[in-house]
Amino acid sequence: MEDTLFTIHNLWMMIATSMVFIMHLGFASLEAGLTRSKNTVNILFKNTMVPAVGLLMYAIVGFSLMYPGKDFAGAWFGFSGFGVNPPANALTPAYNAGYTYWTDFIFQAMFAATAVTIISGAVAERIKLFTFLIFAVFYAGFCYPVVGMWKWGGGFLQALATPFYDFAGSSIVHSVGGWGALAGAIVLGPRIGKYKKDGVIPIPGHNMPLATTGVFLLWFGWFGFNGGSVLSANPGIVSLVFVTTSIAAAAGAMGAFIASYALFKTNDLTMVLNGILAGLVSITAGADQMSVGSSAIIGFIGGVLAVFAVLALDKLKIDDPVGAIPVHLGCGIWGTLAVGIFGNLAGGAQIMSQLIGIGVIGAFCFAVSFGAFFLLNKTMGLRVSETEEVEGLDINEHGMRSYSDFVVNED
Amino acid sequence: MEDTLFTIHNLWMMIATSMVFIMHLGFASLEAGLTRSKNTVNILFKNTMVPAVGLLMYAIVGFSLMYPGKDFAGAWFGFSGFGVNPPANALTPAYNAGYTYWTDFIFQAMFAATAVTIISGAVAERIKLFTFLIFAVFYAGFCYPVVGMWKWGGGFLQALATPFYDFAGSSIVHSVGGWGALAGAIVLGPRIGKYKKDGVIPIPGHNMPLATTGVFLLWFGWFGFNGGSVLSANPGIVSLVFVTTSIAAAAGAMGAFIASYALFKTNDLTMVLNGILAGLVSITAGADQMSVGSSAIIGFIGGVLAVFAVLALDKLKIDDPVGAIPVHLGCGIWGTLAVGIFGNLAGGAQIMSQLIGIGVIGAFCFAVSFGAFFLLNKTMGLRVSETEEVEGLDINEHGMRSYSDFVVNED
Amino acid sequence: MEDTLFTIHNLWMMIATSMVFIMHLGFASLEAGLTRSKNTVNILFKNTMVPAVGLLMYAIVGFSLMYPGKDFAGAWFGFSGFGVNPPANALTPAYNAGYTYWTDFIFQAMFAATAVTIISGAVAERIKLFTFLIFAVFYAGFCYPVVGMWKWGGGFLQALATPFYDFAGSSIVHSVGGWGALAGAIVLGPRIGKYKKDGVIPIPGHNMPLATTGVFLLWFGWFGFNGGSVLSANPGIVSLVFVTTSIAAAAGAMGAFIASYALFKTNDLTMVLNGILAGLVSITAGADQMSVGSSAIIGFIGGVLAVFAVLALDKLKIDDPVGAIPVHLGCGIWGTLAVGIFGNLAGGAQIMSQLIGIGVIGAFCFAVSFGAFFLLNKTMGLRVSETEEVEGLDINEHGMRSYSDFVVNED
Amino acid sequence: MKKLEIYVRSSKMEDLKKELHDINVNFLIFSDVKAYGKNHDKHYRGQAYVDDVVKKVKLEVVISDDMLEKTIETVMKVARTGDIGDGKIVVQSVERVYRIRTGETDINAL
Amino acid sequence: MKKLEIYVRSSKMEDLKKELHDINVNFLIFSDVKAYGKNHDKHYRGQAYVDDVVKKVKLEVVISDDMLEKTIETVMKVARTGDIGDGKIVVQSVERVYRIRTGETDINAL
Amino acid sequence: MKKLEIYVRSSKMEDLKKELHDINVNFLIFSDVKAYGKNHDKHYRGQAYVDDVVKKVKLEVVISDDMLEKTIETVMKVARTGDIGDGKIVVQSVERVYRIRTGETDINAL
Ligand SMILES: Nc1ncnc2c1ncn2[C@@H]1O[C@H](COP(=O)(O)OP(=O)(O)O)[C@@H](O)[C@H]1O
Ligand SMILES: Nc1ncnc2c1ncn2[C@@H]1O[C@H](COP(=O)(O)OP(=O)(O)O)[C@@H](O)[C@H]1O
Ligand SMILES: Nc1ncnc2c1ncn2[C@@H]1O[C@H](COP(=O)(O)OP(=O)(O)O)[C@@H](O)[C@H]1O
Repeated sequence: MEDTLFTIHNLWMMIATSMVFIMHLGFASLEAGLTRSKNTVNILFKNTMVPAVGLLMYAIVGFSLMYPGKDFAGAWFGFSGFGVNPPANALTPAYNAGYTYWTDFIFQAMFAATAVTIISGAVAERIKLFTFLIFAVFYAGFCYPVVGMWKWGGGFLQALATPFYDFAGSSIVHSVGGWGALAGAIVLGPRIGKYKKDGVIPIPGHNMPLATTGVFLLWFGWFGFNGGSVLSANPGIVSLVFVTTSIAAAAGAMGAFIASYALFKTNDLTMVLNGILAGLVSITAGADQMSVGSSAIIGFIGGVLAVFAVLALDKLKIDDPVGAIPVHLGCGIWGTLAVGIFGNLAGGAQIMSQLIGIGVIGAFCFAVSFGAFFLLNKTMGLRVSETEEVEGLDINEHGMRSYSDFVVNED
Repeated sequence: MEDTLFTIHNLWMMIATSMVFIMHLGFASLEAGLTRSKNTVNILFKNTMVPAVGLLMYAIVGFSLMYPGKDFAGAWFGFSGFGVNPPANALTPAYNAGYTYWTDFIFQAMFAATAVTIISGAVAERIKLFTFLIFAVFYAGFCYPVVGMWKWGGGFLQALATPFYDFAGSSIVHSVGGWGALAGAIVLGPRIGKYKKDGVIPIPGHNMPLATTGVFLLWFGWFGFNGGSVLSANPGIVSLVFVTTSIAAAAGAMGAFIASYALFKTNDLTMVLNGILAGLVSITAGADQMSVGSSAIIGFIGGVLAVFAVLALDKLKIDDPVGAIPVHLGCGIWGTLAVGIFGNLAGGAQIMSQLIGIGVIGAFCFAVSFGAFFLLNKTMGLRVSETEEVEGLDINEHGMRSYSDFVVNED
Repeated sequence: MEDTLFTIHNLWMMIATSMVFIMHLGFASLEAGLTRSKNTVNILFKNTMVPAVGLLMYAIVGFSLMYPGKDFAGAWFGFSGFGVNPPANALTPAYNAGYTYWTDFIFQAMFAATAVTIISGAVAERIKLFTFLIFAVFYAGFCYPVVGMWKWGGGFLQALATPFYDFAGSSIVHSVGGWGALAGAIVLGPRIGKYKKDGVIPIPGHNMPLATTGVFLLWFGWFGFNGGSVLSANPGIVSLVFVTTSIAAAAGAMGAFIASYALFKTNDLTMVLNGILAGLVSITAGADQMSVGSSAIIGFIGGVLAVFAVLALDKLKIDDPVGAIPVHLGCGIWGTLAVGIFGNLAGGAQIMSQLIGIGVIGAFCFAVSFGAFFLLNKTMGLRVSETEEVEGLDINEHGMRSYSDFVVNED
Repeated sequence: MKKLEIYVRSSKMEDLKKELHDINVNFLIFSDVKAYGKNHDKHYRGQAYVDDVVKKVKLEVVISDDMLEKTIETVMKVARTGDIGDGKIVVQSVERVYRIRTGETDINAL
Repeated sequence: MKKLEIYVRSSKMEDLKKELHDINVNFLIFSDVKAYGKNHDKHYRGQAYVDDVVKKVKLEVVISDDMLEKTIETVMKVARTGDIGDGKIVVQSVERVYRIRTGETDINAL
Repeated sequence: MKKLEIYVRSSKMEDLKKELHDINVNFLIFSDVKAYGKNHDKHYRGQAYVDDVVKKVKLEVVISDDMLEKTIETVMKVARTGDIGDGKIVVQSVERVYRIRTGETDINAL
């Protein structure tokens, strides 16, 4: 009986792992679609290497940093040794009622790479390839697992009187990525030509079907991301999570649609796409705690927020080609906060804990990634030369074109 | 024991839900690929908003209209109140042996949006965005659930002496969409330049890899669409459904391949793609009732039928850019009828019931959607201006281009 | 109890089937992306027809050839009759503890088409459509199932004192496809313009996002391909397989990245993409027998090997547009051999058995496919005319263009 | 002989081609060019911007001197809408024309 | 009247357009053309190859005779970088120009 | 000086470029243009239609007067197949050529 349920739960966790994996294709498609064709090979290269690097780093140090074991309960940092070392009970319900040690590792490893991929979009079209890859090694192998340990690994955020709550990672995944994205975009500066004296010059993405494909794949993957975060196939909770996740995504689309039509009198596809992701990120922290109505409100506000955040970044001349910061940082914070406002956990103490979590995670991630980008800038150099940027990274860093048969417009 | 099976069944239903979800990406890709690049943003925008609108409408009224409960058994219409209201037993096998209330809702909600997306393809490249979205609200929120109630909600088609049979929706989903598509295409009229004095001027789709991707994703999703319609993970039935579904799809491809080669002496990829969908739609009504051989025959005939239906529509000067009417209406009817001809249920009484179902559903959907399109045409206007159509909807309704870096041919 | 586990196992096998199915889209995308836009419709057409033809042929003869039953234990050849004929116990654990007869059939059928699709890439841009389709009928219906029978059907490779081991098909699927690809590429000769007096003239693929999408989908599908080859949802083994598969893929990417940077001082996306597939193919034979460390080594070597194999083929003037031979043949052999070198089965006797398997399968497949291509060449003709090749197969064999709105470069 | 470079709206191409063919202008090459001019407003992620490029088609025609007037008339008739952007015709003299296939020259080459 | 065909780096287009507009050159058509020249090395699947095509922009301008010198000067000033590849100007005489919309000719048509 | 506009099959481009370079024709610009002519039948969803556009390459070459004959000969030799569609050469006189980089004019600018 126990074994049978174990088999089911573990099966769901493995399938959820596959679904989270495909989110990497979602990110690659979205980011490639929302940037220019002269940098497409570069973005695809980064987003292909990131899961590879992320998986390997997570195997070498990440998993041990994030889940160092009971000895580090309530701590800020822990480490249980290099490599993956299955305990004796690794494949039995004694390890965990919901999954084997291997499932645990691979499900978690798929998350690690996500945070780095989020950054990839914000620094696109101007960052040096090797510098970025080194940053990816560092962020996936160190920064993400350390933050993850604070809550999911039993660290100090979990040990608060009213524990910080982040169901599937509005903060622990998305805003960890979002803060890195913000730091990267600031250190790098905007793409050439984006901000001129007479205002913002939009740099349109080159492939809308690709961007749309990316968002649908991300929504699909989110069923595994949020649904898998139940850590079992519990029928009631997982199915509720499917509903709240979908409703928030749909409401996010509506929010962005209405906000961008109201503001700009136009139907901007990229805003609606961002709105869906905004809804998804917003619900992620509390997907198992919300009613359908609350999910709709949280998603809708997320969608509206993303639109305003896009405008605000442009005001600040922070250039984020794909909207990673509005979606993952802005809505990551909003979603984390929403756990204290809506749903089963709502209340003052929870809001307090959520604010602590948001603050500590933000301070740590921004400081660490800003520092890392700053150092890399001083040593290896962070940004490609002006000529390379104008001609495109594809031909300069890769010697290839993404669409060699097609006639493309100059610059 | 009961709980364990419940967990498995529910798990399958949730995974099937994810697979049906990805069909929306399939439709978006197919429809964008088979139309011109000047309207691509518009199609992607519609097909992104449709699942969002569909999910929200289904939550607000659709689910209650389609499954109003036992009080409305045998009826033509029922409604159990606004919103989603989980009963006390919502998360237990007492609600249903195969799924929780939440799973039930989200699985059904994913279907609702499908019917509308089908229409989107047939009216592409000339319909006004807002008018279409209002139609989508109406069709997903009212027309589809009312028809669904007749059979799946326990209404009058279920109450026939020999109940009308439609396993996964050849009629209830596909021809509901198909009738709306036909009505829309008629009210709108053909795209400028399609039918000239001297014959039909084909308007080739702009992206064949995109169209092909769409069809593969639809086939993939159909495993969830048909397999999930078993409403449990019953090993025998679900696995049979996987086989009949795949064999019909393969035979549909062969049918369209042979028919189009015989007729035109050319290997038309778009016909083979439509042939796969034709096979899939054709088997959907009886996927759990057919042998492998019957599935092959049903699918093959579906594929041939789709080719002839494409020609017939062009003869009638009904312009359906993506072949939605041949595939979803033509094969939807054929598949529904085939349940009376092949398989376990074959027989005169069943044929009679199938014809009743086909007739009533057709009359209702065509009348209602024709009326709606007619009204919208008189009030908001249905069709964009000639200039907008020639220049493309993307630049006029969205102020964007789908492929801004590429040089595209004039017109 | 038994029924419950049966339902779970069968559920996983069906989901794995869907995931293997989507690999066909992966192959279609990869092969289309790595070739020129003037042949895109042709490649999509082939890769759409191949699963259709493969499924039908497997239903008619393949399944009976590959799994002829106990009467043919240890044999070289067996056949249990035309068509699919479910036994009395087809839907119960008595048939198999892990799946129903239908699941068995459809899971295996999805594999069959894979071998043919591999060949499609190597012969792309110059093979006649009908000739290829006839070869596909033959290879999916005869060659693949005969080889499969030797091991998985209980044939002589299974009956060796130390049985030949090939967990999920490094040899039985991938190198079967790879040998056919090699034979085809040799008989056809290189594409016009590829090898000139003064060296190799690269012919760049036309769509890098499409190629990248293909590889991610293949990786995703591989969870089903390898994970499903456990033939049950056994938590420990399936989750281990997920880990070894992913780690090998990641290490393959690293291997190809490092090797191609070391050799060419450039970051070639297509090499990294091939590297991921190389890692996946390499681990496939022993995915359930390896530690994480061994998986990383096997995958890494696979990635490096693929890069060198690409160079070697160009030296030999064997033109393989998509790298099918390096990845599927080269790494298929390497992965099969690796089972004797690493992991639980490592040892001299195993190496011997692996070499026997590799040798016999290679000799048979190469001979049979070379013969078939040779015969087809003499009778129907294998290669399109020079004019057709220069102008593109799309316009000549299909009368269509893949991207009709875009301006494409000459030649 | 004269060479005419005719810049017109792309929507007029089909008609122009037919009518020129009818008056026996057979050497007729066309290509896509751009001119500056006010075009649609575009929007992207909350920012509006003006697209100041308009597409035109450039036709290149070589004719004998006596065809000049008729050709000009035909273009004027077919390509005119009366709105800004109807385009221009530029006439230049040509010294020689060769037909590569046969080596014929001048009027015989057209 | 003169017709100028000006072949320049694409990066100079925007400036050139503005400056020419400032000196009242209004008939201004441009298109993408290619020239041979050494470009980036490219790599694909282990093989390096040279791309010997460089992109240029071709500007076509028709002006009155008295504008010639000023126009040449402007182009020289704006388009020059001093590195190989700055491009060329080709001056030809024009017999006649028509404005299709109004039928105006020659200087009035510009 | 002369300006030659040479319209040829795209398949002849590579050869033409090399041979012209060999006889020292260095100012060589090319672009894709279209001509009307019968092309492949196309099919789409059961409807056949004729594609009446053929692609050509347009070469623009400026040479000194004394190079004219040799250049014409070379083009004739290289671009001729004898089948319909070999293309045309149009010769016009040029008043002046400038090299933007140096300000050199005429023959020195080529
Ligand atoms: N200096 C210029 N600035 C902006 N647009 C120009 C300029 N010169 C030409 N054009 C463009 O080229 C096109 C050709 O202009 P034309 O057809 O002569 O206009 P008109 O109708 O006044 O004759 C116009 O559509 C215009 O957009
Ligand atoms: N014969 C040729 N071989 C290679 N490139 C040429 C040739 N003729 C012209 N070009 C190309 O055309 C462009 C125009 O050359 P140009 O700008 O005149 O160079 P320069 O700076 O010497 O004047 C150059 O960038 C060059 O690439
Ligand atoms: N009036 C026309 N109708 C159709 N095609 C034309 C016309 N004028 C030129 N062409 C096209 O332009 C090309 C140039 O023709 P050309 O090479 O001169 O043919 P030829 O071999 O007779 O000299 C031809 O391929 C033809 O397709």
